Parts: sequence; structure tokens; C-alpha cells
Amino acid sequence: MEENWKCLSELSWLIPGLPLLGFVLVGLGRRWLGEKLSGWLATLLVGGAAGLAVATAWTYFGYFGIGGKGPTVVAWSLPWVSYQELLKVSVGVLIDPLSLMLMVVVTGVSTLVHLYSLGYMAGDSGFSRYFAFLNLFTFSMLGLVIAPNLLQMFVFWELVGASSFFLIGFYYTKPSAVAASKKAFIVTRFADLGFLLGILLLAYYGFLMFQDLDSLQSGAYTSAGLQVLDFEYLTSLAVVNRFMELQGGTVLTVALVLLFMGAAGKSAMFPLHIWLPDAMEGPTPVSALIHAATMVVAGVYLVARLFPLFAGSPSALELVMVVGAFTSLFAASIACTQDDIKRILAFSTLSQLGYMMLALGVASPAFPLGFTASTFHLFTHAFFKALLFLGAGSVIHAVHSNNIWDMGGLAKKMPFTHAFFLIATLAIAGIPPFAGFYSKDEILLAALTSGHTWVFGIGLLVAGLTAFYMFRLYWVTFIRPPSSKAAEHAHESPWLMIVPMNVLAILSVVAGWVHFDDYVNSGFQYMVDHDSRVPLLASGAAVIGIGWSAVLYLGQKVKATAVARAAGALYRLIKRKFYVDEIYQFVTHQVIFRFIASPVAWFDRQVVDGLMNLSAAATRAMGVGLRTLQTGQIQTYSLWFIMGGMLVIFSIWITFYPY
Amino acid sequence: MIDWLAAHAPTLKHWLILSSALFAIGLYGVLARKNAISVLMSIEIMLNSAVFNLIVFNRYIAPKGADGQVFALFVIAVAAAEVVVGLAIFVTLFNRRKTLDVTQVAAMKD
Amino acid sequence: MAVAMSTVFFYLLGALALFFATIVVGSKRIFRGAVALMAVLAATAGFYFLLGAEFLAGIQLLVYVGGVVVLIVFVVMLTGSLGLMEDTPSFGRQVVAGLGALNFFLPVFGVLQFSALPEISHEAVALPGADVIGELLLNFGKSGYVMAFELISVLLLVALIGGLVIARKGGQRREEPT
Amino acid sequence: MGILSVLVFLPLLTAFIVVLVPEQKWQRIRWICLASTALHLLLTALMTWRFWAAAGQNVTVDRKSLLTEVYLTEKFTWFERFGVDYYLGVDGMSVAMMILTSIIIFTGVLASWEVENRTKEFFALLFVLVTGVFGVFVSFDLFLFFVFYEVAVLPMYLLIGVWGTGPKEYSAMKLTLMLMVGSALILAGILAVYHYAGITTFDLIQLSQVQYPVDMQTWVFPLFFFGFGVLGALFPFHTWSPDGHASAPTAVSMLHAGVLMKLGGYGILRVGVYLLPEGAIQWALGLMVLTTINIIYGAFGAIRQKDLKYFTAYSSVSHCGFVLFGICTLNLMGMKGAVLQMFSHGIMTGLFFALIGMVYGRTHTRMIPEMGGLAKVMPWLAVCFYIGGLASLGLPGLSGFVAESHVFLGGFFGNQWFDAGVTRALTVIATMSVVVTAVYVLRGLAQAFQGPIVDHEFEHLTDAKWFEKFSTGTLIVALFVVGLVPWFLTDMIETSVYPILNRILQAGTLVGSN
Repeated sequence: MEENWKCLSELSWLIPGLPLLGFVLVGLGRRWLGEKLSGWLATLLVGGAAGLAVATAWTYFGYFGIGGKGPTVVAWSLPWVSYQELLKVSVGVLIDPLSLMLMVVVTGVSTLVHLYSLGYMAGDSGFSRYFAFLNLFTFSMLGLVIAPNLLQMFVFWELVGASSFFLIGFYYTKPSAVAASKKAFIVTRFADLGFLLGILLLAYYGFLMFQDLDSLQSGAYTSAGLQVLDFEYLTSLAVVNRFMELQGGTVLTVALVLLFMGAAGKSAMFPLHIWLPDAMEGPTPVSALIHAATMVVAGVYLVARLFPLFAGSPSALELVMVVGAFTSLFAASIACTQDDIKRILAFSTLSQLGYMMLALGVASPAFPLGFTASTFHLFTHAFFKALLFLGAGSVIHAVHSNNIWDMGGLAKKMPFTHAFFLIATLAIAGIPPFAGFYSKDEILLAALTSGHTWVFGIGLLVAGLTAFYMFRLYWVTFIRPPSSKAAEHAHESPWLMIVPMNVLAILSVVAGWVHFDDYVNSGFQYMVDHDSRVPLLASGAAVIGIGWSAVLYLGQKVKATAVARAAGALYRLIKRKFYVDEIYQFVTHQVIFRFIASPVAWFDRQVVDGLMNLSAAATRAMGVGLRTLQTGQIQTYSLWFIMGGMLVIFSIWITFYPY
Repeated sequence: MIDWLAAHAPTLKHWLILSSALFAIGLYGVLARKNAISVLMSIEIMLNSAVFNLIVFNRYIAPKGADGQVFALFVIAVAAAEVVVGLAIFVTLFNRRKTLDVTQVAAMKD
Repeated sequence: MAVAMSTVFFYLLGALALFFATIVVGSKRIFRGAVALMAVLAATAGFYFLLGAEFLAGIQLLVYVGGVVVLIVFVVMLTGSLGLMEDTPSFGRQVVAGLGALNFFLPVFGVLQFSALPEISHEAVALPGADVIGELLLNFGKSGYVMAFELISVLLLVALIGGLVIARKGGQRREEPT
Repeated sequence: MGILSVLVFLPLLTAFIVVLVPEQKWQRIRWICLASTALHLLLTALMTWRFWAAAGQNVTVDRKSLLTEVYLTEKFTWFERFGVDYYLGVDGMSVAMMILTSIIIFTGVLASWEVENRTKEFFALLFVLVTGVFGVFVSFDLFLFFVFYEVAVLPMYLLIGVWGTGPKEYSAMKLTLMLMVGSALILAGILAVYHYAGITTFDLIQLSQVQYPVDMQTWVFPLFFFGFGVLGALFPFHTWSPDGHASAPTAVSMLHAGVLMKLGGYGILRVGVYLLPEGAIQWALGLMVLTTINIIYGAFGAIRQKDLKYFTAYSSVSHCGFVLFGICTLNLMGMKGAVLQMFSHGIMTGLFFALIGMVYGRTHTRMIPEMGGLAKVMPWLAVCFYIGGLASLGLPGLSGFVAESHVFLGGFFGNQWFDAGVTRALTVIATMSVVVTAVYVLRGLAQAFQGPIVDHEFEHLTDAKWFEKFSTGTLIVALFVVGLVPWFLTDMIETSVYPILNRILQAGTLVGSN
């Protein structure tokens, strides 16, 4: 076992390395490889990475055992930038249960999405380009997951943003896709500003306290070769304690809030969520990969990774909780009103991410269950949400429309897709024994046991809403009679798309059966008394949601419209997504562009440059004035010459005349 | 009469005033005249007065030496060269512009 | 006696020179100006005689009167200005030029009036003649002028060739950009 | 004749050879130039290698040194009476800048492969310019430095005035005049230093050994800062840059924005801060405000630009602000970041201007709204543009991030003389530019390259030709190399930043912290 572990940990750099290789090969040699080959090559390389990740996880748990908090191992590292003493940043592979879990999820879902895309994207003109970007994204995401220090995380965080930018804007001739990709990049970029500032703060104060702490720890940090930005340093108990003392913990809270801003941007928390629904302009498998399973959970991952630090600042955790709870409710309510299948899923993702954040927020050293619950939900959600997106892709592929009201009756036309979609819907709705039930249950339990009853209430409400809108989607798409020609003539997708969905469907069922706490936990000791009311309440809420949606949407006449009409203004408000987009639009275009950028441009041309030109004009006017003296006639010149010469001579004579 | 004349023999000052008067007249010509040849002739007067000065100084300051005369010779030679070139330019100028009016020739202005 | 004569000649020649000089700068006819210039130069040669520089006087007559003025007359003829009546300079021009000239003359006059100039005998002395000048010109020593002499000869050569090149008809290679 | 002299005068020699080529054989000229620049690149690599061979041994010694260690020196007396020497040498910073120059001129020749109007004169002047730039980077004698500086600035007037586009005379005149004013300040500064040192030498290293009076440093440092700052696009003296760059022909824009603007930052660091550390300490905080304005202002200015060249020029103003900002932090990371940013921005903006030239050569417009969907017809150029854009907004993996993160960290860490709150606030403001940069880069590029093709005449445009691919490819490789293996540059730069830093620290202890 030890040998296996040694060998695999030495090879761990291959996990992100293989997709990178794929990107380089496919990206540079796509003309040369041809479409088929480059697609398969990319898929195989990611598949290899997935195999490696699973094997690493297997040996890790085999070697270190399960149950406790697994050790953190930096399996491989390479110096990258040395800013100054103690701020030397290296690129490395950090292996611990959390990163292993996400590695497996990322590579696994990515492989399946690659496979699916082979079918879905067949015939697209940018086939190989698509796979190159997909590989690039997988590489970046893996780099983020394995980051042993904050800066590497930031680096790959940005790369993830860039590669998702390319993938969302994949159909680059479509203006809406271009706008969406731009929006996604800029919004997350804005959030990353917070991340960056947080890093600066942590680096500065971490640097200041390094020497003292190191002497306290009798040189342990130095001998371990730790640098300030390493997670191992930042999350070590002494550092956290010192941070808590520093200015009454204000610095820590500010830094964490800033970091959370970055996390909220990537994980699309309110009010930085606006990019995610628009990002559905990308190809559907991309949405499955990026906006369900991987990139959007990066924010959750960041908070989880820095959880020991967050544990040091209750107010930061409170913020995480509030934002998470609000987003989950907010997004769930919007999801009930949307008509675009992918947008519904996008808002559902938002809601589920809010759930995960909420769970992290309720966690604390005393009640750390939320940590496990959050990562557990991250794990299960990745599978069923990816499956939902892939299923949606399959449907869209068949119907050529995104609008659910164009669909209907697909249960018979597309039996496999229907079955898988149903499984995923049940999973997300939280019906036992599907995966979602277990993780949701744990989150609710964590909220209740940590004493946040109102959060528990929101959680319950969201669980009901989730079941409602997901089944609304399900009823309208699959069960109701077909409402368009395309839906009538729809047929099942090719096997290349079915197989990955099948795998995900199995995982969506079984993923919940894992006793997750044994594998991934925060390391804080705790006792939990299982409250049997929680699962009952949760599944009860789900059943009510399902039932209500059946009542509203399954009948001959859709009763929902009547409800919507009754709700009136409220419905419109929700339908228009609470006008958040419009507010942003107003702020950016009307305020920033009009009142900052344009005036700056004007100011530069008119005032600053004007002053320069004014001085130039003054000089020029002087020149023009002097120019009249330049008659070009030798006689004028000689006149001046004589005058001047005489003046000089005469003054010399006056000066030196010996009186 | 003769004594009076002898008593009022020109001194260095007189010679210099005479030469500067000639120079001033030449200068007036240079500044006032428009025809290039006239300007050149005025310049000749000025040069001539300068040579004149050299001889005067030779005579009154260092009558033993001949340096002033040598200088004067040089100036005459240079003046001759200058006249040659100047006149050649005038001929060419006249051939091109059909005028020797220096006020019409102002190529240096721009 | 000789001193008295030189006084007479000084004033006589001086008056002549100034008179002809004013004709040179004032006459409308260029040809007349050229003739007056000859007179001025000849008067100057007379001054040289008075100062005892006979050799220079001879040179003056030879080069200036015999060479330069003749050349000028040639050019006057070449350019068809023989009978040309030059426009009288405008009054403003005359005033400016006069002021310029006075600007030169008055300070110099003042300086000469108020300076204590060395008083040296008015006896007529013969300045060193052509022999001494010749020796000086060809002297390689410290007080010699052989270098300058050579340079002047080169200059004359250059001027000669340059004058030819400029004035020759075929020299108009490019059109005047007017 | 050492390798540095060869490097400096090889371009001049090339210029002479180019002049000798008969007018009709103008195609030959570009091959000569390409060969010369390729040789130059090789020699620079050789020089770098020799520099490391010599410097690698005493890297650790350098950390405490107050004295800049100069390698590969060549020193001859030039004007003995005034103490002017022909003194060439390199340290880490100059090596970095020389590599940059070599790359830019190499790609610049490729990018101007199709200059047909007075090719001979164009390339001759271009190479004279390169000689000047190179000379500045290797001279350690202030007089020589200034001579080369002028040689670098002056040919610009002709290059823009003759081969430019748009209001070229106006731009050329403006550029030259403003830079001349800067030069005048620098000259005054150099003379002041010379005078106060009182040791009758222009040798930079010897001059650095002199303790200048604080009063003198107080008034001379701004001379250097503003004098060089004009070339480094310091707000509010940057206005020559948009007009100048917009009017200049491709290779000239590349060289100017890529290399010449770096002379500003280089000069401030090498001459201003190094010789007058106390003056630097007194002024830097105030100047930091100015440079912060530079960064933000340039970025906002770029949002509204319609012309690709103006767009890039404003973004240059913003990026050059980082250089000056880094210098003003007066600490290791900041100054290192400044030099890195010089390198990174040089490559990046060189790439941008090369690409703009290529796109303009096809579409005959530089107006962003008139383009659109160009990625369809010229994928190579679009990809290059995107890589450049991503580098410009500081995407990790490309050179911009390494440099900017250095500068941010430097600004945030501040130093013991400045109020930490102020420097930090300024840094936070400066970091905002990262977002604004993303906004304008993406907006501009999306409008130009994505979406449907706007003008149907663009549908049959062609993609990059071989020399264009070669040119842009080289620059992109450089961007990646710096982004991925930055220690190659950072170590080199660090050796030369330490003496400057140590001098500041020493001066700081004399001044006393305030």
C-alpha cells in the first residue's frame, strides 16, 4: 500500500497534467489531428486523469485509513515566483480528503461530459476547439483544487474564469453568447478583486506574524519550508489564534469577507449571481461541467479550504450563512417562474450553491457538521445537477428549443433520457433513497443542531420550492402532451450521450449512501444527535412541493397561470428576476460608463491635452510673432546684426572704459 | 598756413573717423539698396574701409612691422574671391529670375 | 612741408572719397555707381600713399580698380542693368538704413572722440615695403604667414572654380521650385 | 570591443548597410534587417548567458551590497577633462530590458515586412533608434546615457512624421516637444548631480558613492522623476502617447510603446532613485498618488475609445502607471514588479501594436465599431489578440499577472516611511483597474472579433501570413515564458534591485522615519 501511495503521489502532477497535455495537443494540432481524433484524444486524456484521481483517492484512504481527518500532503511542488522572503510561491499538488473528493468529482464529471460532448457536438464547426477549451478548463479546475497555497488557487481561479469565458462564448458569432461570456468574466473578475485584496491582507499580516509565530513554534514553520500564503500556514492553529487577537479580529474578518466576495463571485451568490443564468448561452455540456459540478463550487471549496480561518471569525461565517440562505431562497423563487429549461436549472444551481454556503456558514468549531454537510452536498449535487444538465442537453438536442413550453410528452419519445432525468429530479428534490436526500438532510440537521432555527426554516422552505420547480419542469417537459411539432418528432439521443448519463444516474442514486463524514471532515471533534424529525420534515416538504406542482401543471389546463395572475406584481417581480440585471445595467452603463469613463475620456482630450496644446499654442504664437522678423531678406538680418553687434561692443566699451 | 596745416595734420583719430564714415556709408548702402549689384558695391566700400583701418593701425601703432599690410593683402584677396562668387551668383540669379532685386528673393523665409 | 601736404591731401581725398561713396550708395544708375566706386577705391589708394604703404596702394589700384570694378561692370552689362534705373528705396527704407548706419557711426565716433588714442609722430614714415611683405608671406617661422597665404591661394582657386560652376549655363540642372 | 559594444553598434552598422543598398533592391533590405535582428537576438542570448555565468556566483553577496555590480564592462576615457567615459556594462535590470528590446525589434522588423514607402530610410532610422535604446540600457556613464537617450528619442519625429498615418505631423511634433521638455529636465538633473558630486566624473557607480545634500536631493529628484516620467507616460504628461502611438507606423509603435516608454521607468530607477534615495523617500508618496491616478485614469480612458490604437495607447498609460507605481513603493517587491511590468508590458503592447497593424492592413480601418466578427476570417490574429488581451488584464500564466501581483504586494506592504493606510488605500484603488481593464479589453475585443461579420467586404479577408505568424508567435511565446517561468527574470532583476533598495534603506536611516 505504501509503495502504491508513494508512486501515485509522485505521479499526482499528472492529474492536471494530462488535461493540459490534451489542451496543448488539441489546441495546437487540431488541423493536423482532425476532428474525431482530437475529440477522442481529449476525452481519453481526461479519462486518464480521472482514473489516476480515483486511484489516488483509493490508495490515500487505503494508506491513511478513514474516520479521522486525513493528513494533508503536498505531493509535488515546483517553485514558481519568489516575491520576497517568505513569499515564495510554488506550484504544487496538495492532497487531502477535500481536494481528493473534488478531484474525483471534477475528473469524473469532466470525463463523462467529454464523452457526452462527442455526441452532442458532432458536426459543429468548432469541434476540436471545443475540446481544447474543455481540456483547458478541466486543467484549470484541477489546478485550483490541488492548490497548496492561496496564490496558486487564485491563479487557477482566474484561469478557470478565462476558460469558462471561452466556453460560454463558444458560439462566438452569436451576440448573446458573446455578451454572456463577457458578463460572466467581468462579474467574476470584479469578485476576484475581493479575493486579491483578501490575499494581500493575509499575506501582509501573515508575513508580519511569521517570525514571532515561528519562534513560538521553535522554528517549525521555517524547517517545514512553509511560506506565508501556504494553506498549511494560514490554517494552522497558532496563526488563526493570532489573527483572532489581531485588532480584535477585525483584520481577519475583513480579509475573510473579501475572500468570500471572490467565492461569492465564482459561486454566483447574490448579488453577484447575475452572470450564471446568462452563462447558459454556452453549449449545454459546458453548463453541465462548469455551471453545475465544478467551477461554481469553487467558491464553496475556497471557504471550505479556509474553514479553520473562517472558524476564527464568527461574523464572517455569519455573512456566509446569510448570503447563502438568502441566495438559496431568492434563486429558488425565481426558478419557479422561468420558462427556459437551462435557466431553471441555472437558478436551481444557484439555490443549491446557496444551500452549501449556508451549511458552511452554520458550521463552527463547536458544531462542525455543516462543513461535512456542505462538502457532501457539493459531492452529490455535482452528479445529479450534471445529469440534469446533460438530460436537458439531450432534450434540447431533440427539440431544438430551450423553452419548456415547446416540449412535452418526451417521456415516451426519449425513454432513457426521461428515466435519468427523473432520477436526477428525485435526487435534487430530496426524496429518499436518492443522493440529494442524504446531503440535504445533513445540511438541515447541521442548521438545526447549531441553533440557527430560522436558517433551518429557510432550508425547509427551499427544499419544498426545489421539489416544486423541478417537478414543474419535469411535468411540463416529459409528461404533458407535446405542444410543438419538434416535440412530437423528437427521438432518443445517440448512445454516446446516453452512456455518460447512465453513469451519472447511477451515481446520483448511490452517492448519498457513502458515509461521507468518514472521508471528508473538518477535523473538529463533535457529537451529533440524529434528530429523526429532520428527514421526515425534509422529505415531507419535498412531497408537498411535488404534489403542489402536480396539481398546478399536470391538469388539462395549466392552473399556474391563474395563480400567477393572482399574484400580479409579485409574480412579475420574480419573473423579471427581481430586476437585478436591470439595476446592474443601469449602474454600469448609465453611471460608470456615462459618468466616469466618458468624462475621463473627455477630460483627457479636452483638459489635460488641452493644457498641453495650450502651452504648445502659446509657444507657437510666440514663434509666429518672432517669425515676422524673419523676412528672409539679408538686409533685415544685417540690420539686426549691426544693431546687436553695436550694442554688444558699445556696452563692452562702456563697461571697461578706464575713466 | 603751412604750420597751421602741419599742426592740424591728421592723427590716428582722424583716419579712423574717416574710415568709419566710409564704413557707415557702405552700411547705409547695404541696408537701403535693392539691387544686388549695388549691395555688393556697398559691401566693397565697407570692406575697403576695413582694409583702410588695418593700414592706419600699421602706420600709427606698429610702423616697424608689416603685419597690417599683410592682413590687408589677405582681406583684399578674400574680397576679390567674394566678388567673384557673388557676381557668379548674381548672373545665375538673373538668368533664373530675370531680376536682381533682393527684396524679391526671400527663399530663406520659409 | 610734407606734413602740410599730407594734411591737404587727407582732407581733399577724404572729401572725394565720401562724396563718391554717397554716389555709390545713392545713385539710381548702377553703372554710375560702379564708376563712383572706382573713384572711391582710387581715393583709398591715395590714402595708402599718404600712409606710406606704397605697395598696398599699388595692389589696391591693381586688384580693386583694375579687377573688381571691371568685373562689376561686366556683370552689370551681362545682366542688362547698364541703363537700369533702380527704384528709389522707399522713404522708410532709407530712414531705417540711415538709422542703421548712424547707429554704427555715432557710437564709433563717440568712442574715438573720448578715447585717449596713442599720439605718434606725424612725420611721414615709409612703411616696410614689398620685400618685407614678401618675406613675411613666405616665412615658415613663428611670425610668418605662409599657412594663411596657402589657404588664401586655395580659396581663390575654389572661388574661381565655384564662380565658373555657378555661373555656367549648363548648371541649371533642376527647375527652380517656385 | 566587447559584446556590449557589438550589441549597441550592430543596429547602427545595419543602418549604414541599409543605406548602401540601392533603392530598387528594397526587398533585400528587410532580409538584411531580419538577419541583423536575428543575430542581435542570438548575441543577446549569449550576453545573457555570459552575464549569468559571471553574476550567478555572487547573487547572495549582492543582497547586502550598496553598490551595483556591473558586469561585462567596457570602459574608455572619452573626455578626460569632464570625466566623461565610454562606460558600458550590464546588471540584471539592463539585461532584462535588452532581451525585451531584442525581441521587440526582431518582431518589429517582421511586422513591418511590407513597408514599401521609402523602405531604406525607414529601416535605417529604425535601427538608429534601436542603437539609442540599447545604448541607454547599457551605459553606466550619465553623459553617455544622455547621449543615447537623445539618439533614441529624436528619430521618432521623422519616423512618425514621414511614415505615420492620420494627423502625423501634429502627433510627431507633440511627441517630440514633450519628450524634449522631459530631456531638458533630465539634463538639468544630471548637471546638478555632476555639480554637487564635485568629483568630476559622470560615472554612475562613482556618483552613487557620494552623499548628496538632502536639500539638493529634494529638488533634483523631481527633475528626474518628471523628466523620465514624461517618457513613462506619467499623468498628466501622457497625452503625447495616444496621439503618437495612433499616428506611428506599426514597427515604430511597437518599439516606442514596447521599449522606449520603458526608458522612463528604467531611468527613474537607475538614475533617480539610485542616486537620490532621500529625494525619492521624500517625494514617492506624493508621486504614488499621481501614478495611482495614472493607472485608473488610463483604464477608464480606454473604455470609451473607438480607435484600436487609442485603445491600446490608453491601456499603455494604465499599465505604465504600474511601473511608476511599483517604483514609488520603494520596496523590493514593488521595484521588482516595476521592472517586470516594463518587460511584460513591452511584450504585450508590442504584440498589440503588431496585431493592430496587421488588422489595419486588411480592413483599412482601426475603428472598433466598424469591425466585428473578424475572428471568423482571421482566427490566428483573433487568438493572438485574445492572448494579448488576457495578458493585459493580468491573467495568470501570462506575463501581466506576475508583474502586477508584484506591484500590488509591494504597494500593500508599503515601507516604513509612508503611512501604511495611505499606501494601502492607493493600492486598493490601483487594484480596481484590474476590473476596469477586463471591462475594456473584453468589450473592445468582443466588438471587433466576435459576433456576426458586420461588413461584407471583410468576408474574404485572409488570415496572417507566415511572417506575421512568426512575429506574433514569438511575442506570444515570450508572454508565456515570462508568465510560466518568471524566476528566470525575477532572479535577474532581483540582483539589480537590491543595491537600489539598500541605498534607500540606508538613506532612510539617515533621514529618520517620519
